[in-house]
Amino acid sequence: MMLRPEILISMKRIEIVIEEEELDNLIELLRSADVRGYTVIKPAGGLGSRGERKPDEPFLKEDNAVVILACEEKQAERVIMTLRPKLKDFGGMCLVSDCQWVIGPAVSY
Amino acid sequence: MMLRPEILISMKRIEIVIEEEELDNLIELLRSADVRGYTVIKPAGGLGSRGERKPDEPFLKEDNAVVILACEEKQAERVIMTLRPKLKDFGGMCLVSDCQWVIGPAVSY
Amino acid sequence: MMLRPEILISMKRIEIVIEEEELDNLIELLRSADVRGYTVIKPAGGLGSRGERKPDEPFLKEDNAVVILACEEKQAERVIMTLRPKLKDFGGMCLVSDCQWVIGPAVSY
Amino acid sequence: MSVSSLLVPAILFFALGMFACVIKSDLKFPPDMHKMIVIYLLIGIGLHGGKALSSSNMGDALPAVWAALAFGIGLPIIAYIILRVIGKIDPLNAAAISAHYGSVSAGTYMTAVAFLGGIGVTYEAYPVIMLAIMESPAIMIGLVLAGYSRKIMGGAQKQDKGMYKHLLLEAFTNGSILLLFGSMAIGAVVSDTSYKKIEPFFETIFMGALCIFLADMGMEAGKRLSEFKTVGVFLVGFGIVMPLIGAFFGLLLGHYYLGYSVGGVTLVTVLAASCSYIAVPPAMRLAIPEANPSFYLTLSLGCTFPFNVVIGIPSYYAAAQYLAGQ
Amino acid sequence: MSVSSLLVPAILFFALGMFACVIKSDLKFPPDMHKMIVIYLLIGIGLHGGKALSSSNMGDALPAVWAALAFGIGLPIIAYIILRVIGKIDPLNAAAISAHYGSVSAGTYMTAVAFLGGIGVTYEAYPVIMLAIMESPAIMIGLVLAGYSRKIMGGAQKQDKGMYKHLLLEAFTNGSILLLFGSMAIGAVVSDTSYKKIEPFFETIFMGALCIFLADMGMEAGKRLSEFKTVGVFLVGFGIVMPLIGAFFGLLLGHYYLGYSVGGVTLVTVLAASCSYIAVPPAMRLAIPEANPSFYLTLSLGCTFPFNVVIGIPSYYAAAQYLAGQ
Amino acid sequence: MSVSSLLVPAILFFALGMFACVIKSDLKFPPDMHKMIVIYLLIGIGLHGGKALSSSNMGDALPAVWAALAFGIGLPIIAYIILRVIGKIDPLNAAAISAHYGSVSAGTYMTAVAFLGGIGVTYEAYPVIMLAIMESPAIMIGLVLAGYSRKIMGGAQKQDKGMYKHLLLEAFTNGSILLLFGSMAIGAVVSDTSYKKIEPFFETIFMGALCIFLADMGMEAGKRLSEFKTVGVFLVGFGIVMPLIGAFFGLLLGHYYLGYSVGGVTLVTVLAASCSYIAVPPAMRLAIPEANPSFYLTLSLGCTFPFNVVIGIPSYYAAAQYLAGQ
Ligand SMILES: Nc1ncnc2c1ncn2[C@@H]1O[C@H](COP(=O)(O)O)[C@@H](O)[C@H]1O
Ligand SMILES: Nc1ncnc2c1ncn2[C@@H]1O[C@H](COP(=O)(O)O)[C@@H](O)[C@H]1O
Ligand SMILES: Nc1ncnc2c1ncn2[C@@H]1O[C@H](COP(=O)(O)O)[C@@H](O)[C@H]1O
Ligand code: NA
Ligand code: NA
Ligand code: NA
Repeated sequence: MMLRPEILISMKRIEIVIEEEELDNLIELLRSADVRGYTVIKPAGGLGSRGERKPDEPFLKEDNAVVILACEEKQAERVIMTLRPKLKDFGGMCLVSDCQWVIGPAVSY
Repeated sequence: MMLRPEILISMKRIEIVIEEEELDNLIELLRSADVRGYTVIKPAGGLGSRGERKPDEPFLKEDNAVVILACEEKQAERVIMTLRPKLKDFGGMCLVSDCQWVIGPAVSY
Repeated sequence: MMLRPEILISMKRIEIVIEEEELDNLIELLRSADVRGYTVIKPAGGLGSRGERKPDEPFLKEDNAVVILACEEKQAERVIMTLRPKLKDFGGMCLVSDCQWVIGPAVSY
Repeated sequence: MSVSSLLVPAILFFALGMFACVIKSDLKFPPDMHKMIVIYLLIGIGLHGGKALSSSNMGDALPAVWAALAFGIGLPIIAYIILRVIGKIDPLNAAAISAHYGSVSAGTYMTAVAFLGGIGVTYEAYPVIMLAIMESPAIMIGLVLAGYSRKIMGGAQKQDKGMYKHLLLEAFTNGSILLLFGSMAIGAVVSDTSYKKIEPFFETIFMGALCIFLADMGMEAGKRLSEFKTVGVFLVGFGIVMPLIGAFFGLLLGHYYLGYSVGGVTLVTVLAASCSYIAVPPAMRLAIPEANPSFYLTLSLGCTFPFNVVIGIPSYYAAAQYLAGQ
Repeated sequence: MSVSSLLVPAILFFALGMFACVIKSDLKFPPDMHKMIVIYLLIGIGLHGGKALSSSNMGDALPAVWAALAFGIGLPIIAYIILRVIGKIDPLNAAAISAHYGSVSAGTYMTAVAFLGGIGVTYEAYPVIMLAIMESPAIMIGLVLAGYSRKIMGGAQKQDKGMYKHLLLEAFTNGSILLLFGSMAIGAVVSDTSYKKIEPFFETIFMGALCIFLADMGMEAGKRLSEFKTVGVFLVGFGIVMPLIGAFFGLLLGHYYLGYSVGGVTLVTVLAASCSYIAVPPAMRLAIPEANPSFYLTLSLGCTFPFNVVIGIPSYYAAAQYLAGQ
Repeated sequence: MSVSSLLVPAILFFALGMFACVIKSDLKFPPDMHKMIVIYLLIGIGLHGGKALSSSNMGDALPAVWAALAFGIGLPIIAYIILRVIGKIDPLNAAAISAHYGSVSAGTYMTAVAFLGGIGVTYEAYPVIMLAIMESPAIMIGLVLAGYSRKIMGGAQKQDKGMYKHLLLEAFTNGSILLLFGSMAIGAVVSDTSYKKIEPFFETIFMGALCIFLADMGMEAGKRLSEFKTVGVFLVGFGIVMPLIGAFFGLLLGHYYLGYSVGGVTLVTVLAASCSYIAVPPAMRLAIPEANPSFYLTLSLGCTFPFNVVIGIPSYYAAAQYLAGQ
């Protein structure tokens, strides 16, 4: 990207998918790791090791929630280290990738 | 990232946006490519080559669905090769990017 | 990725989270930057510099919208330059990352 | 006809919704609420119609069917000619818009029923059949006009056959049409005792629920007002003149061919004057993706619907009275 | 019993929903609509039951409680044995399916109430207690059968205690059960004057709202028809035979042990013959994640529910009449 | 006043909702259901009020308007002083909380109407005007208090004028207020014949729908109970004492200034004692983003609303009776 560092900061993007019931626990955990910004999308459906989940299916009451958070690399490591012991219980998935934060909005990472 | 390979696995993240009506066909296709995990978010709106779609607009009944899936590179190639011949019909978009899977949840890729 | 350039094009993925009320303004801005494709997911919740937002909370009426758009690098710079002066007002976040567009669907970027 | 006949609650709620939109109020009904009320109203209208039909002579319904087909086929062709010849609208947009005017608006029909009820006028059972019938031919005529348009544009016949089949099927399996026909059939076969049990839900509270629906429609109409600029003066005018043309034929057929009472003629006129926003828009979106949806939605929701609801219905009623020599 | 008794609107709307699904109509009710109507119907049924109970002798309700527990515990065990011995179904799927047959379907119960109302038959106040009671023991028996299945499979007792506790709690804090019990309690304590004020909403329009619910259930049932292949002939057959076995015990207990009228025996039979799709499926999904949900949902929604609604209810009524010597 | 007057179904459903939340039941109403019932109830209350007003002397309504303004302006100032002087609450949170107490709770008002209806007490038509009026001044006083707070905090007047204009506009274009005023106007102008047609939906089934709303509010209140810790003892106490202070002024103005009947005084007292959770929270969120929403939402939904619904209403009624010397 030709854009200068006054415009973009290199950061990490963490994307977590878990069952909706665990969302409160996950958010509490994120807060305990001093996360200051995240985005939640729900309900989401999907397929995973525990079978299919469909928000349209009114009889099984199983949904997922997607949590996206952008933070600096140091903070990302901390978040991942905080999450790791619980990931087995949460199930779902947790992805990390590189991204660049466009400077402008109030700092919330 | 300073995290060790016991914690992170390099993987591909595929993100597909198509009209909701085609979702069942897409999922069947993904299953035929042995995909073992994906996440679906719907309804979504958007703009594309076929104009605007708004879930709030009750008169046109046009929505999109977003499908996100993480898998190993080999599997990603297979998925893309399976999808390719149908992408023209599906419309929308299909993006691939690099990501890292945080080890912990049951393997569903 | 072992896939050839006939199959994949290198592009940028821009991901914006703002409050739902500003969505129309954002989309107008994107259009003024000649964006020809984007995807909108709403409502979304989250935490940011202005506190928590929950679509489930019927008493505060505060939601976020997530906008994802894929475009070529040149166009991405243009989008970011168009957005920048308004990002402070919009709040939320704006991330840029690398991705690859799988050739097939009609060109809408 | 006094001013007070305009003060039907349903129409006032429509005005309230439009007002909310115009003053940019944050009033917003949940999108699912719209869908739910539409489902409820369609079933209610169907049951009521079916019940009325079951006590009418079914043979007498045939002229209504012919009239419905005449409207469904004739009005789009008239609309297409006007749009092409006078308006110089491009063929595909003209085709898409025209199809809407062959069809009907259940909301306008229900408002007319509320209007007649408010002034104590009775009507025949047959117009509801026309309501159920008219969506399908309009979609098919839309397909024909689109095919014709593509031919005169010299373009390749890009439309694949699969899509044609899909749309023909859709004209009959469409959820709203099915709901209307299905409830009509149910209303026709159930016993009076059974009907009595569901009457409180589908009839007694119907007019109140209609108010909420019309408040919502008022907001939808209001949203379209801002698109009058993009649509242009000619089309906005067309959105008001075309229902009058439809009404003209509606009055003629209703009075002379069908020979209905003042109430019945009013309903037939409303059907001919109204234009679809339920089944036809998504069908045209699919059949003629090149056409601009904001054209036909703005005309249908922003011009013709408000015009019919606020001005049309009482005028058509007055005209029907005049014809009947009252 | 004439054919016309089948023409209950609720049942016809169920058929309409199934038909819409079979012809692949795009008819779709918003998912929240389903949830809202279920909430409304459960409260309505509870209030009505509570009111009726408040004017009955509570001591006389005890036999109904015993019968409910007998069904809740006995029927799953019978179902499990049939599935294992005759069907050779694997233990965990057998356990999950069985649990559903110990429980009841509020939708079937309400359809039966509509059916009896349509032909003017009265019934006792007690069956509604059974309706409220029967979900919980079925969930617990499901847990026991799952534990037993895991043991005979020789697998490690993977189930952690936390989950057991969670599910036991769930059997009592389950939203639907709570709503039913809570409204029953409210119906029992409020004064007649107060009840009169809420009666129009919860009773007068109830039967109409039930029609919309059943149209929705018809679509849900229709969706499952396509999974008959994956489920297999034996299980589809089981989904029709098992309600008949339940009905057999329902008739016996209803007539000989409880001594109810024809209407009451019909309701008891319907409870015994019906199978849950509200509280048990999510509980089994959690308790026996190894079981395939499409098995129990297809059986419950695609076989047993339609069978009971369309064929079962009138047959059980006829059988109850026969037993009563009418 | 007997215990049975507490057994109003609406209040019992509120208790049921709270109970479900306290025992951590998975009972959950769809969020859209909440919005839809609020829309329905506001329209119903408006229509009913408008109809009642149309047959009252509009000149006599003026004192009610003055009383509403007095409450809307006076109560937040009293609340602010208490919070600042006694509670040592920081200025901005104090301002945000205070604004809520100048406004009213339509839910509490409707529960009071249900309560009076349940014991057969009549009331004047004017309190509904106060209900419609009181949200707007409260929002404006909130803005003034916020401005004052910012000044005494010595901070820069960060508030930009655009936002002030936006909020002033919002105080009048707010969806709920518009719906209430709009339906009041519609109720006032439509003919009796027309009104009769929509009465079954908006009046006859109103009290039942209110029960579902209150069950939902009970769950919302229950959710807030867990935040009593963070809010602290003083504020929780304030959430119970402040409605009593409001009630005191309500009784005085209702009885001595307005001279209403026992029913009317009860309603005026309820308005003065209640606190907003519809229009004010989002306005304060925007106007005073520094304030903690969980403070005012917990006070409004978790303390004051339950207190008023369960204890307040019957007490205010008893006090009104005492004043009237009955
Ligand atoms: N490989 C994957 N790619 C995308 N989403 C996944 C993947 N694996 C799991 N998920 C999501 O995580 C949810 C829970 O996964 P699980 O706990 O494995 O059943 C699934 O329903 C999916 O939405
Ligand atoms: N460049 C893009 N970036 C993000 N989303 C896109 C893009 N192009 C298309 N889409 C999404 O794909 C949907 C269908 O696209 P299309 O088939 O091109 O109309 C659109 O409504 C968008 O939601
Ligand atoms: N670091 C972040 N990561 C993910 N989402 C964020 C982040 N910061 C802000 N957001 C989203 O942007 C919304 C508005 O942010 P703000 O304007 O800072 O309150 C929040 O509610 C979040 O959904
Ligand atoms: Na027409
Ligand atoms: Na059973
Ligand atoms: Na107050």
